Amino acid sequence: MNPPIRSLTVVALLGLAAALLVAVLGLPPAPVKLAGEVAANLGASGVSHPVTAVLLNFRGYDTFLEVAVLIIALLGMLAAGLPPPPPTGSRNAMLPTLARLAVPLMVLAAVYLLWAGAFRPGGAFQAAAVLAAAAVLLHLAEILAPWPRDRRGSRLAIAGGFLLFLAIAAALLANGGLLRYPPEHAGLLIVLIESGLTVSLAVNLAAFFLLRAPEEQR
Amino acid sequence: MTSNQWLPLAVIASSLLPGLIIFALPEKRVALRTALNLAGALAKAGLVGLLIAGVAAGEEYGLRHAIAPGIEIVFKADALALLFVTLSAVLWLFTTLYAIGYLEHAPHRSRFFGFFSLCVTATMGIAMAGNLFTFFVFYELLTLATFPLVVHRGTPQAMRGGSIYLAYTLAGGAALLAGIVWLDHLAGPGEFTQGGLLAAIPGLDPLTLQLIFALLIAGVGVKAAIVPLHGWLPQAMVAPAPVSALLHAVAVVKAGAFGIVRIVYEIYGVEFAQSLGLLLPLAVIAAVTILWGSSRALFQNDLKKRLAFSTVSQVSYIVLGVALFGPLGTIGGLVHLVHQGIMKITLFFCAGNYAETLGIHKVSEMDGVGRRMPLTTLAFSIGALGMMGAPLTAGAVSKAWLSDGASAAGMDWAIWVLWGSSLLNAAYFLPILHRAWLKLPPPDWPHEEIHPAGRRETAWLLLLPPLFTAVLTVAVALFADSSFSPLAWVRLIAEREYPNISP
Amino acid sequence: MSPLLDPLAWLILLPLLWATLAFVAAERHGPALALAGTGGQLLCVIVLASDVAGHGSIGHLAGGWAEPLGIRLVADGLSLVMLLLTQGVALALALYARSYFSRATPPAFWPLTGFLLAGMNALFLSGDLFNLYVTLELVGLAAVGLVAAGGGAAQIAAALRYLLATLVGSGAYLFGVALIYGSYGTVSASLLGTLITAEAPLAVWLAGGLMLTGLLLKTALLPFHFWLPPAHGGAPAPVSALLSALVVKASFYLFLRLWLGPFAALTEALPALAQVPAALGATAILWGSWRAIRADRLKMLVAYSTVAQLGYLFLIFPLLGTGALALQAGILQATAHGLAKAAMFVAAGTLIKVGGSDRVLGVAGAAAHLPVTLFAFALAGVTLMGLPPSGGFLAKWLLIDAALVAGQPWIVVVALSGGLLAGIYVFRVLRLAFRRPTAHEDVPLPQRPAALLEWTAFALAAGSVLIGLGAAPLLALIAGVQP
Amino acid sequence: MSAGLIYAATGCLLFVLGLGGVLLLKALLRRILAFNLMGSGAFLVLVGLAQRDGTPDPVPQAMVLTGIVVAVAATALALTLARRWHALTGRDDIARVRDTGRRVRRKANERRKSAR
Repeated sequence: MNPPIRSLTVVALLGLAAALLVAVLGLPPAPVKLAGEVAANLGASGVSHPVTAVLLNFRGYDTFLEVAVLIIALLGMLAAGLPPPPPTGSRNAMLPTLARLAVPLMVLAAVYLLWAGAFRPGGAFQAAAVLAAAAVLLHLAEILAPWPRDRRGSRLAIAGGFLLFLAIAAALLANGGLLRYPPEHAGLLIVLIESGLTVSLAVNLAAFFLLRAPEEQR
Repeated sequence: MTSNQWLPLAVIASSLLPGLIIFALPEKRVALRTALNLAGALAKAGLVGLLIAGVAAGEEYGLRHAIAPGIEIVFKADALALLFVTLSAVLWLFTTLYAIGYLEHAPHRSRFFGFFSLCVTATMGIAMAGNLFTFFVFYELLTLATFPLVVHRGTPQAMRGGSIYLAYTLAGGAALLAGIVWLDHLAGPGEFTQGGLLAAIPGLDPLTLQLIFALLIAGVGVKAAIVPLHGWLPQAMVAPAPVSALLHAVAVVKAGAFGIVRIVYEIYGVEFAQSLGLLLPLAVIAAVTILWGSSRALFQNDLKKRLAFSTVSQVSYIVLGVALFGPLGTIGGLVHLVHQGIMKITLFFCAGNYAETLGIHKVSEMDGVGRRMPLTTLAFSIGALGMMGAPLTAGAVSKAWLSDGASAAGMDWAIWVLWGSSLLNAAYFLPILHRAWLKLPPPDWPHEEIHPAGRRETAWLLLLPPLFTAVLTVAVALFADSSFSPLAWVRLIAEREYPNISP
Repeated sequence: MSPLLDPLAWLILLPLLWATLAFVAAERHGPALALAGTGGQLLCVIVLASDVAGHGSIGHLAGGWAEPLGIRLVADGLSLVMLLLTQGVALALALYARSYFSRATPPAFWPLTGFLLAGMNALFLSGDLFNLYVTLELVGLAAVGLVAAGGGAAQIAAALRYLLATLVGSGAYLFGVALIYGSYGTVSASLLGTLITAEAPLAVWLAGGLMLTGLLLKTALLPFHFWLPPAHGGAPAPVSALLSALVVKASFYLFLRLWLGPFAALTEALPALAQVPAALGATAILWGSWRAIRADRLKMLVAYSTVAQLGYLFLIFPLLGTGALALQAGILQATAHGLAKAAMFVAAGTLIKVGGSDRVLGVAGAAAHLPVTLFAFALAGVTLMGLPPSGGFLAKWLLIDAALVAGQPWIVVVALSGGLLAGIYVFRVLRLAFRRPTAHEDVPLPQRPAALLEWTAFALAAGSVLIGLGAAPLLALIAGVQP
Repeated sequence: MSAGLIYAATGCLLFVLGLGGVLLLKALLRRILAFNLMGSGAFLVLVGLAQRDGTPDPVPQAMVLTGIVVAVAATALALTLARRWHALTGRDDIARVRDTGRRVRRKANERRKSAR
């Protein structure tokens, strides 16, 4: 970008910032208040934590699509071509020890996060993130080898959670709508989905790091 | 669907379907392709015969199909439409025969005949269009379908000719579209109606109507090759002879002239157009074109180019006739639509024969060709004399009515234009005849491809069509007063156009 | 009909399902899954269309929760036309891609295509501004993945450029959604339509500006077009077709929806605003056509023609006052261009695959050995030039009519001259195709491609022309839309 | 001025900062980070504005969680592409890919030169 356009852009951005500040600070109160509606319908949602209720019930459809977004990102990596495996033997001697100590605790933490999601901050994504981190740690410690792309198992693990979610969404059409949980079974179904997602998302996230091109491409 | 509805469709289908099948045919299926072509041409001639009988008996043929609210495809086969339909159908039959002979052993014949049939289909659609929208649809289809024929040979000149052709016709199409939609916006769908659509609608702003008229005429004027929109026609002569003969002497230029007729008579209405002061400028443009075309033809050594400029001049006889207010001019113009077609196609057939048989492309190479190819040259001579308006030829009939029309309309200057043009015609045709008949042939021809065998100076399929059309040229004049002549039919149209004034 | 077979829901679930299966299953099952899936989707959309034609508009409460707490999916005439276009083109392209990639399919091509279609269908059906953000990302990321397919440096560069553009676009959109939620406490499009008035606070105006600008960036309207030609021109032919024919239309559709729906009060309060997209559109027509005329590579020519043709879609905004007319013109143009551009890209793909050169000059003499493909290219060109009886012609006719009704003659001029410019770049290819190969470039006559490659292109092109003659039901669907 | 409003105002600034970064910076990694800044700005505004009256609202919080995952996915894709780009070309910024006759003609000229 040549200098005049650059400086013009900067000026425009400053103007935008100023306008946004003025607008935000002078904003009148909102006419609609959803917090009340959420509280009112929490009982029928199958979980006791409002955020989880919104995430997996009231706006579960968003979450459903967002899982697909994560898979797409991984597919994008496959399409662009995988990097070769990292050179082995260059690891830090401390890492394996650390990994052996930390990973069990991380798994424990993940399970807690998943379980806590139903009634306080937490849930599948947080749990999955911790599990993925554990996998990455094991990989760095060279305890966990990189995955070749053409392994059915890992693909199934990545897609499984979403397929489960999809199956439930489709089955619930019989109840009159996409992901329309019957209140009496909502809790169970949500836990089912969350557990499935935890595993799949963990593998999905870890795959960004562990999926490597087969050896011969090096 | 009654027969009055499907008959116009059948006329269109009789060239469309063969065309589509021919596209799919492999190159070597010569016999089947020829059969399809002839079957289509004959079927069309027969169907047109049915239409003529019906219309003469006062039947109404038509069909509408709505494609969007307020937008309809409308076909109507009225007397005026049939004039053009018949001309194209008959000449298509001859040209098909001619083309089969002409293109023997040439490459890409499936493509050629496919697009050739599409062109005729488009011409039929133009002739039978019942409103401006339909007219435009087929008018543009004609542009698209002719392009592959112009560039058929794939030579650099062909490429150049094709580009120029497109530049003119596409731009013209845009102007036409603008005018049509504008009109549609002011006066609703541009239905072609006896006595004029706009004449019946009160309270329209004259200036707007004049502007729209200018747009419409500019649009159709490109194909009618009126000066200064004629530049593409001489360039398009790079196409194979049958294309020049049928399309650039008949179908395409006539489509333009026919469009002018429809616009003046059935959109504006001739009286209304007169009251808007649109006819005089049109007449002037026509006159200029007539003289300009003739005088340019004088200086062309390339035979087809000379004929092309002659076409530029002759087509504007039709426009002039339309612009001359009054039934006599109308009759003269419309009858020339037919007569000029017959005469000019004869000339192009002959030019093609000279090129194919002896490799003659230039006037300067034609010395003594009359001795080598007497029949072809005879046909050529008849066509040329007709163009000059010599007695006992179709040309004489047209010119007689046109000059009567001019004096009736009080535009005596137009008569002088006609005479001047006749002199110019003589000036560029007589030298050719003189060379052909009286000069001695050269020891050998530029590129003799077909050698004579007994009475056969060239391939029969090349020889017969020009002879037929030459005979027609004389016949339509001799039997002008019989009830089957083009003239009789045109008088029928004129009576319907001017119910209050009888010619 | 049993709720379990609700076509609206399956339009979203089905592509997600076959995409995921295509990811899990071995690569060779991809085509079968894709064909079965897109076929099913076409069935769904046809059923849905018949329902909507009957009832006007059909809603579906995701999760069974009413707005504003839940998300409402809604199908009306506008979304249906886009859905029909998407499924129709997708099926044809699946057939084409199946034989185009007969030797080696780029990794993840089939699953990415499926997710892309799912995202588009979800976008066309969503009535919730935040959910629309998720669908935007679904479409955007899948499209970027497809552009990267093949993994050459050019593809990666194009993909990165495209990714950054689309991320900035959706980022601006998301920020706008945040401001909207802060101002009204809901993101339901239908509710906002009633809540937003001409007296809306500054934050809402800014939100509207950010969201609409973000969408312009995703639609590649000039001056935001820089990312489109390398992305569309560099990808494999089926991908280019998918992106040029459908993906850019999705963000245009959303732009139009916001303009007519939630932000209607704002755009009506300041009519001059409508001239902005129109002016940009007009410039895009001229500039895009010019670049197409000068393009050196065939697919770049087609890609720049997309830049130009997208311009037409934005000419309608000053004319929306004319009732259904302008809307019909815009949507018909989007549909006709979708079909024609898909046809043109796949035809170009075949020409390049067979001719072996990606230069425009490479098509010289193609009329002789690829007649069907060339005929398809020509028919698609007829639509782009707006010549009768194509859909592009009808769209242009309606547009000019609307412009005259609204008293905006300059739009007439732009529309007509745009057609002529299109004529130049289309016939630039066609006349070359008729050229007889001269002596010094004696090319060995290439082998004929699979019939499927030629005829899918032809079918798409023929569709783009025939839609001009059978547009009545389509236009009726659009006329039934009340924003 | 409530805590929510402060968050929102900060969000506005972060968004503009990020936008500027994506537009003005060269290095891919920085532009990707800048995009994340834009996202975080939007999230802050979403949550902050909604609770500017002091009462927390779970809906925007859930939206932010969704948004974060989407942002993570987008960032992951961007990073993998950037990694690939770097592996292929060794560059950390993207060159402009143009199609004008010039480039090709230049190549052709070079070929002719080398032929001599």
